[in-house]
Amino acid sequence: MNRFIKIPLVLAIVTFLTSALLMVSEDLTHEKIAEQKKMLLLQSLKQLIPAELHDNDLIADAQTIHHPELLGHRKPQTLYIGKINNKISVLAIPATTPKGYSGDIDIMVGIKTNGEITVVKILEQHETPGLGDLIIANKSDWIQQFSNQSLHLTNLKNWKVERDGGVFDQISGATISPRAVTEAIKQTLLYHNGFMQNIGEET
Amino acid sequence: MLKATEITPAHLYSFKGGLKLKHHKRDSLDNGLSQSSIPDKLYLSLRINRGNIANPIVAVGDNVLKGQVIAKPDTTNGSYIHASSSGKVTAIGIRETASPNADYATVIEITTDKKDQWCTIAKTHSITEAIKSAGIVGMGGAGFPTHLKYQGNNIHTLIINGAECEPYISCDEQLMLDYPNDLIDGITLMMKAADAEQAIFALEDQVGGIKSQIDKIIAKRKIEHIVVVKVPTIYPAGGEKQLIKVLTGLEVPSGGLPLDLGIIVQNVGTAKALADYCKHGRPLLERIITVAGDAIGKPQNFSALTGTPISHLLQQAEFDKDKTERLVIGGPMMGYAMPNCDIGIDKTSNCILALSHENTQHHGDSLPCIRCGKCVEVCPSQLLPQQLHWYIKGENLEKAREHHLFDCIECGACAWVCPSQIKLVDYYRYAKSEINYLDYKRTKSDAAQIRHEQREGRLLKIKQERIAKRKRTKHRSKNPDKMKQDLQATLDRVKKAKEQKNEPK
Amino acid sequence: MSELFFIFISAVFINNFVLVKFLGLCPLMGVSGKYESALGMGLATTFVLTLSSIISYFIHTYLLIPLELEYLKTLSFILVIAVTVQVTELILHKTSPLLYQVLGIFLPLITTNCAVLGVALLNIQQQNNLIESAVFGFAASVGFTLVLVLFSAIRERLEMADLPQSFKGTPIALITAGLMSIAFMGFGGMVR
Amino acid sequence: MHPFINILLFSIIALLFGLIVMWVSKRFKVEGNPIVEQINAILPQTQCGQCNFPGCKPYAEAIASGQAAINQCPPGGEDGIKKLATLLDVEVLELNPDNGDVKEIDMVVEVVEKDCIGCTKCIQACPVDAIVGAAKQMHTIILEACTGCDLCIPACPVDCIISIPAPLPNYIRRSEKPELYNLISEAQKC
Amino acid sequence: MSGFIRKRLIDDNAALVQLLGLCPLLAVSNSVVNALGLAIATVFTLTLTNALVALIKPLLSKEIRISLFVLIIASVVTALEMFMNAYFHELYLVLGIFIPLIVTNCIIMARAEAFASKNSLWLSIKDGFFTGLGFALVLITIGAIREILGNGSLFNQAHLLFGDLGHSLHVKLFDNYQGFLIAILPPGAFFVLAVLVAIKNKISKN
Amino acid sequence: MNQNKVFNTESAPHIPDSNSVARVMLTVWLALVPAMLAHVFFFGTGIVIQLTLAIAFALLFEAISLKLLNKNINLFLKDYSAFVTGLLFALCISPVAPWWISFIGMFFSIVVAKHLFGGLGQNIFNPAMVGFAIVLISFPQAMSIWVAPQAISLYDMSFLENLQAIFFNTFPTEIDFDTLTQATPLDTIKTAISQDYAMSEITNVPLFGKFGGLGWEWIANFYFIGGLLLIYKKVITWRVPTAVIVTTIAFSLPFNLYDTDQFIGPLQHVFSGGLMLAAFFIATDPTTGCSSHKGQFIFGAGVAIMTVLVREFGNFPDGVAFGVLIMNMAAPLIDRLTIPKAFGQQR
Ligand SMILES: Cc1cc2nc3c(=O)[nH]c(=O)nc-3n(C[C@H](O)[C@H](O)[C@H](O)COP(=O)(O)O)c2cc1C
Ligand SMILES: Cc1cc2nc3c(=O)[nH]c(=O)nc-3n(C[C@H](O)[C@H](O)[C@H](O)COP(=O)(O)O)c2cc1C
Ligand SMILES: Cc1cc2nc3c(=O)[nH]c(=O)nc-3n(C[C@H](O)[C@H](O)[C@H](O)COP(=O)(O)O)c2cc1C
Ligand SMILES: Cc1cc2nc3c(=O)[nH]c(=O)nc-3n(C[C@H](O)[C@H](O)[C@H](O)CO)c2cc1C
Ligand code: SF4
Ligand code: SF4
Ligand code: SF4
Ligand code: SF4
Ligand code: FES
Repeated sequence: MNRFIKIPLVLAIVTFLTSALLMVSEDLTHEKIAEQKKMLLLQSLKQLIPAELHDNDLIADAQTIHHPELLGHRKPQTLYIGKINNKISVLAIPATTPKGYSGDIDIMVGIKTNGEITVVKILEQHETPGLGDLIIANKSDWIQQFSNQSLHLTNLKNWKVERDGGVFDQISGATISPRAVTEAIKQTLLYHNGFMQNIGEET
Repeated sequence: MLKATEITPAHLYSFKGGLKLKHHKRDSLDNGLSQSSIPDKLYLSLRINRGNIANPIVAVGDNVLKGQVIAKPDTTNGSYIHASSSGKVTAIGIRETASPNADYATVIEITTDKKDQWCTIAKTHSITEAIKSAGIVGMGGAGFPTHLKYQGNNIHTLIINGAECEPYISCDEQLMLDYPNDLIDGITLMMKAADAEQAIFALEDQVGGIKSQIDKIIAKRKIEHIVVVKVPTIYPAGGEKQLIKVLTGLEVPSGGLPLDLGIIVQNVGTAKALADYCKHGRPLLERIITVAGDAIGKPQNFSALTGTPISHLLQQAEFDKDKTERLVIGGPMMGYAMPNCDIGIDKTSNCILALSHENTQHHGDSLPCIRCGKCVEVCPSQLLPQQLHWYIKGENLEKAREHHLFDCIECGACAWVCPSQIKLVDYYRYAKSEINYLDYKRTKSDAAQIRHEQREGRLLKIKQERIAKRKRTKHRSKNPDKMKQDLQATLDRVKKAKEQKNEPK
Repeated sequence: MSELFFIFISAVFINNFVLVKFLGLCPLMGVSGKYESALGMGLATTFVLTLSSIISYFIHTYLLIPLELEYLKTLSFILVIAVTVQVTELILHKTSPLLYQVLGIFLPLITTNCAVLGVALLNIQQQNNLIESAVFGFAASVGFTLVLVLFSAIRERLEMADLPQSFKGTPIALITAGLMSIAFMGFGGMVR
Repeated sequence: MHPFINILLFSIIALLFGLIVMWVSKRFKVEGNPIVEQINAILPQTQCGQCNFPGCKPYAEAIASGQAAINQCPPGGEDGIKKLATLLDVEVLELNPDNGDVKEIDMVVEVVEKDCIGCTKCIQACPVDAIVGAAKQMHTIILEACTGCDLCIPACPVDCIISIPAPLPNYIRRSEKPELYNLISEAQKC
Repeated sequence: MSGFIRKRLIDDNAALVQLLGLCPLLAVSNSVVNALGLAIATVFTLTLTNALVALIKPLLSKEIRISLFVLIIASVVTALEMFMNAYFHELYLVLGIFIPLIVTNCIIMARAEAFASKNSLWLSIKDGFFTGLGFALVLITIGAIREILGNGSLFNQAHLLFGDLGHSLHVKLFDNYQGFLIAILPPGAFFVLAVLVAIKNKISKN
Repeated sequence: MNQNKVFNTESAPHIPDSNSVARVMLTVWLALVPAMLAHVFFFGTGIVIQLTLAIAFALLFEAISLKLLNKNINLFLKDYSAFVTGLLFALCISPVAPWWISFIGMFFSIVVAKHLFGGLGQNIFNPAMVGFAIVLISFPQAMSIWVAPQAISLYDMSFLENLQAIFFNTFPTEIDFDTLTQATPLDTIKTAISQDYAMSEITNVPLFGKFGGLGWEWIANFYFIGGLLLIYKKVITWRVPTAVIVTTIAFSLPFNLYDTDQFIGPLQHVFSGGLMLAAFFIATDPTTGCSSHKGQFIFGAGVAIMTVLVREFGNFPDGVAFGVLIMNMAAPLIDRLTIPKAFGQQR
């Protein structure tokens, strides 16, 4: 056969074989991958919406929200809803604050119907390593102080870091990041209150 | 090109860089000019700068008279060397000379008879020829054969360099003080030789009454087109490129010559040497040389024969040998340290400096360059001395060339200010010589390549012919007639070749 | 427009491919001995990278997505790159021997430069459109070239320094790269 | 549509790529390699064959095609290797001792005239035609053209060719490199 | 150790001597676990691609040899990527873009070109494995050094690789360690590699 | 060769200038004395301890490196360049920074940035700035704690208390840590702007003086005076400092005009942080700068632009160190591209 035809043909055949190989692997793995992704998501939601507080399929019941004013969203985000007997028990609300030391900090706050926080998670941040990033759970236990806290008309003033006259610890030498996170949590709680009221009105 | 009329000598320009140095000239000037006695032996070096070696035309044992030519140049770039006093040639051999690194060169040793007997000097017809037969070379330090400068045309300006800028050296000033008339004669002769329209006579502004003295002579003799100008005392204002810049505002093109601007620069000593020959029939046998330094008891200027050993002059100036750390031919900035004092001075030696330990000692040791940039500030050639040093240190000579190494005039200003006390000029000298050498090798190898390729081509052709022939033979073998014919042809050719060979060439 | 400008600035300085994202380090270490080679490598990479990010964009949007073959993206992109490099090399060799002389030896090395594939993949990840892809590709390679050229000038100077024996060559180059990446950290946070 | 069809379609693209490459490689075919000339320009053109190639050009070709290392030319010395390394952007190597040593100074050869029998053997050996002379006559070497490759020495049946230091033109005066500050002691090579 | 192996592990080590595969080497070495993950993936890929390239030797021709190498490498890597995504999902997320970029890991191409395309199947497999191992050793060493200096710990997050067993592997070397951040930031990677290469240079000189 | 050599045959110049590296370096020190005194006046005696520590570590590492590299310790220690490095480093860090900050900083300065690159005069990156940048990045917390200027502080730390703070990290207990310490003015600005305060509100507090920070502006003035001394003594030329200051003003002015509340004013830029120090003492480091005149202008301008960019948009409160490092990195290339015309080259 002519070299001119033969060589491209070799290329094509090898391409075909290799892509076939990939097709097979894709076939073998894609379910598992999807499953893994879901598992990871659930894993991370586990603390926000503890298993004992819901019995629904969290992913199926998720909603898309977009609330730039209160939650600082820049894009539509996913809100996860935990339900017991079809009644809302916990919300996992995503929020963004632009006031971090180095840009946006994305958090997710789990809030029970009674307004009590389950857990706050830092989803994404770019704070200075070793300083601002102490807000992350596995770097320090700063973030844990918010668990079981809630916001009422009476303690509105307290939702600040100590430096600003509130009750929450700051991180020494890095007040900005904690201040930003604390504020974002407060906003999220405010949003939650509104959200619950709306639902209350609806039902 | 600028015309002579566009140069207004009254208006001075400045060059970048340069140094203000203490000039230390008064000591030697105060003691005036003395005539040195005739030494027992004269050592005449046959190598005058740029490697132009003259060939001796006398032999050991010959008697020579003062002014007799004893060596002739083998190229047009060389100059004649005359016996500077009468006596007997007692040796011709390799010795240290008063040149960079006290290089070894062929030296003719004359044992003088102290009679100082002149030979007869033949008359010459043109001034250029006179310069050549007088053996005149530039006396400003470079020793460039002066007659070569007058081969160009289009010269409009002659600059007479009396701006003796190095510290301690005062021989030119002494000359201007003592021989103003000869000097003016020399200048007029030079102007004639070069067909120049004007001459600018440059002096440093620290000299005393010389300007008025010369102005007076010019006025008295009604000579036109010679202007005397004082230039600021900044080292190295005496460098020709800097002087031209100061006087005219023009820059000699990088890699070019003053000639490119229509200018000739000539030292005052050179001018006087010409006058000496044309007026008095004396070739260049004698020059004024300063003997100074803090190890000299009585610093002064001597009028000394070329070839006079340094020791002979030192003796006459109350030299303190024990105090001396360094003995320098030339000035403190550009001079060369001599290993001993049995070396004969030559036509370009303008100063002997004997310096004590305290005066030569560095205040710190030599350290790596810290790139402080002081050298850049003072470099009159506007180079980056520290970069040059860096490249040369790293053997990156091509880079040094790109950074205009060859525009360095080796003035030593950079080395003088360097806080790291690096011998910068040594690096440049090394690099220049090495690049010249490598360039030479390159041209040689290029030539070799061409020769090789030609040879290969020739061999290839022969081989092809042989193959072609073999083919033809094969072909022919089928044709006996043709074969015979060819055989005959070959035999004929061989015969013819033999005949040719027997013919005398 | 300003969006594109930020993409450009970000890819050149703030998220410099070489010093911040660690892509294309092998050529950085390998082809930075002298300024001319570095510039040559940079130019060649710029050309191939810009071209291949455009082609990759087309392949991805008009072939892989419609055919539901997205898992073949690495495969197809690298094929595109290899072919682009090869074709560029061949054409250059013939049409501009002078340019080939300058770039020639560097071209084959581009295929294995992580930055090239990296750009194609990041373009997909960041869902850039055609123009953005092209600008991103171009900017990434400008950043690459910039670092390469700066680095080569530094190395030329280091060549002549009295380095400790065991740090001559690669180790000091790596240290230099490390210090350069510290300097680049100064750009951090400038475009959010 | 069966996924296999998709893959087939994809492979057709590959086929197309292949065709493009083939077409381009045919259309833009070139001979020769410009690098060879550049390498050859660096080699000293001594043509001595110490590199194990019949001359500088063949060695240049071998380097360009990657068949020879850059450290095989003793006349080029360290300097030549450095230049080659820079040109090709490869690491500097030490001169391969198998190829010979660098000579301290440049040498050329001279014919001891009284011994020469005029056999022309040396003329045939000289790669740069630096020897003149005819059969049965005394031969001389054009010193300017001689590269000091020494190829003629073994060729001479009566051993009348001797090596002498190469004469340098007057204007070249080699001076020594100044000492580095005397600080970095020898022991630095750790 | 036979010369063949020694050469690949030490004397001609792909990372320390040939300076190939630097991108993953520096980018994914901020902890032992990341390093280990990528190391395993690289050894595996290198062995497999070398084998495949050795198999298709007869098909190679001047015009498309690079393309063929690239195809093979890319498909192996993509397959690997899929399996990692499926079975080590979190690690996969951590290693990020560097998994697909194994494709352009210069070592793989270099071995395909310089060795596998010229040698027998068995030799190529051996070559791939040991070259990869040499690379892996360096990768893991750097990972360990950086993690110790930067975090004061070892095998942090080992569960990504070893499942629950991993949690027990995690050791905190110093209590109350401030953390020398530069070590886990990009510059640290360069410094650590530089020191390793310098040490290697020094050892091989003696 | 010379059997009859009697005299020393070293080459010209035969009467050297009295300049030396040590003298140059000591002039730098001398020029810094006024600013150091001002520093003590405004921020207490902490700086004295830091200076002692940094210089001691610098000389220690210098000696060790020289020893390991078999260089002449005597000769090189006396060049005082490590001394200057330590000096400048200490002036950049907080007066109460823990002692190991100097230790680590000086290790990277002297060993990594200087001696690995060949030692005196051969380093590419400014040693002091390398050390500073590395500790800044590695230990942001320790680096961002400054004491308040004594003029507005409620408490002046004594020498002993400073020692305790530096060596044992213990601060006086009778006073609240947060009152004792205070972020630097630039840090405060960065923080406040991110909290949506306007510049006019921010600079209204006593921490800010007339144009820079309180105390800071005075120290800057003394750096300026010291710099003039250096220019007068011809240790540096006017080019780099002028380029830095002029470019800082020119480059920050448009931002400031565009939005006075969002962007720092030009004078504020010049008189706060390390700008003045950098302009005269750091960007002028001869070794790591550019050698051609044009290059020096570019170098200075680059430092200024980078500084303004980092201060306005970057992650760090002050960008001088990064500006210097970035330009160090570019210096060889700039030098390559700006070879000046030699005398007599057509222009
Ligand atoms: C290089 C550097 C990085 C910093 N990074 C952060 C950070 O990520 N988060 C933060 O809150 N503060 C950070 N800071 C500190 C702030 O600038 C500011 O000093 C601090 O937030 C004020 O808090 P304090 O009142 O507790 O001292 C950083 C400081 C410096 C010098
Ligand atoms: C740095 C330097 C300084 C010089 N100083 C003088 C000087 O002071 N007087 C002088 O006549 N020539 C001096 N020259 C030599 C001049 O450049 C020039 O060669 C000379 O004036 C030409 O005249 P000549 O050929 O008659 O010697 C100096 C050269 C250099 C490079
Ligand atoms: C190769 C060569 C050729 C020269 N030709 C001329 C010339 O034709 N005309 C001229 O005026 N000077 C000529 N010069 C002399 C120079 O201009 C200069 O005077 C001489 O080199 C000494 O200068 P210096 O003392 O400044 O070093 C030539 C010099 C050299 C090296
Ligand atoms: C004007 C001047 C400024 C200097 N600035 C610095 C500096 O910013 N950082 C430093 O480490 N050394 C500095 N030095 C000291 C010395 O030049 C420097 O350490 C060299 O980089 C050492 O090779 C300076 C020296 C002078 C004369
Ligand atoms: S004066 Fe000396 S130390 Fe300063 S830059 Fe020039 S050569 Fe270097
Ligand atoms: S010796 Fe050369 S480099 Fe030095 S100042 Fe003079 S001209 Fe410039
Ligand atoms: S060894 Fe060098 S000089 Fe001799 S033939 Fe080979 S390349 Fe030419
Ligand atoms: S004469 Fe002899 S040594 Fe000289 S080039 Fe010819 S063969 Fe070589
Ligand atoms: S691994 Fe070689 S360029 Fe990235």
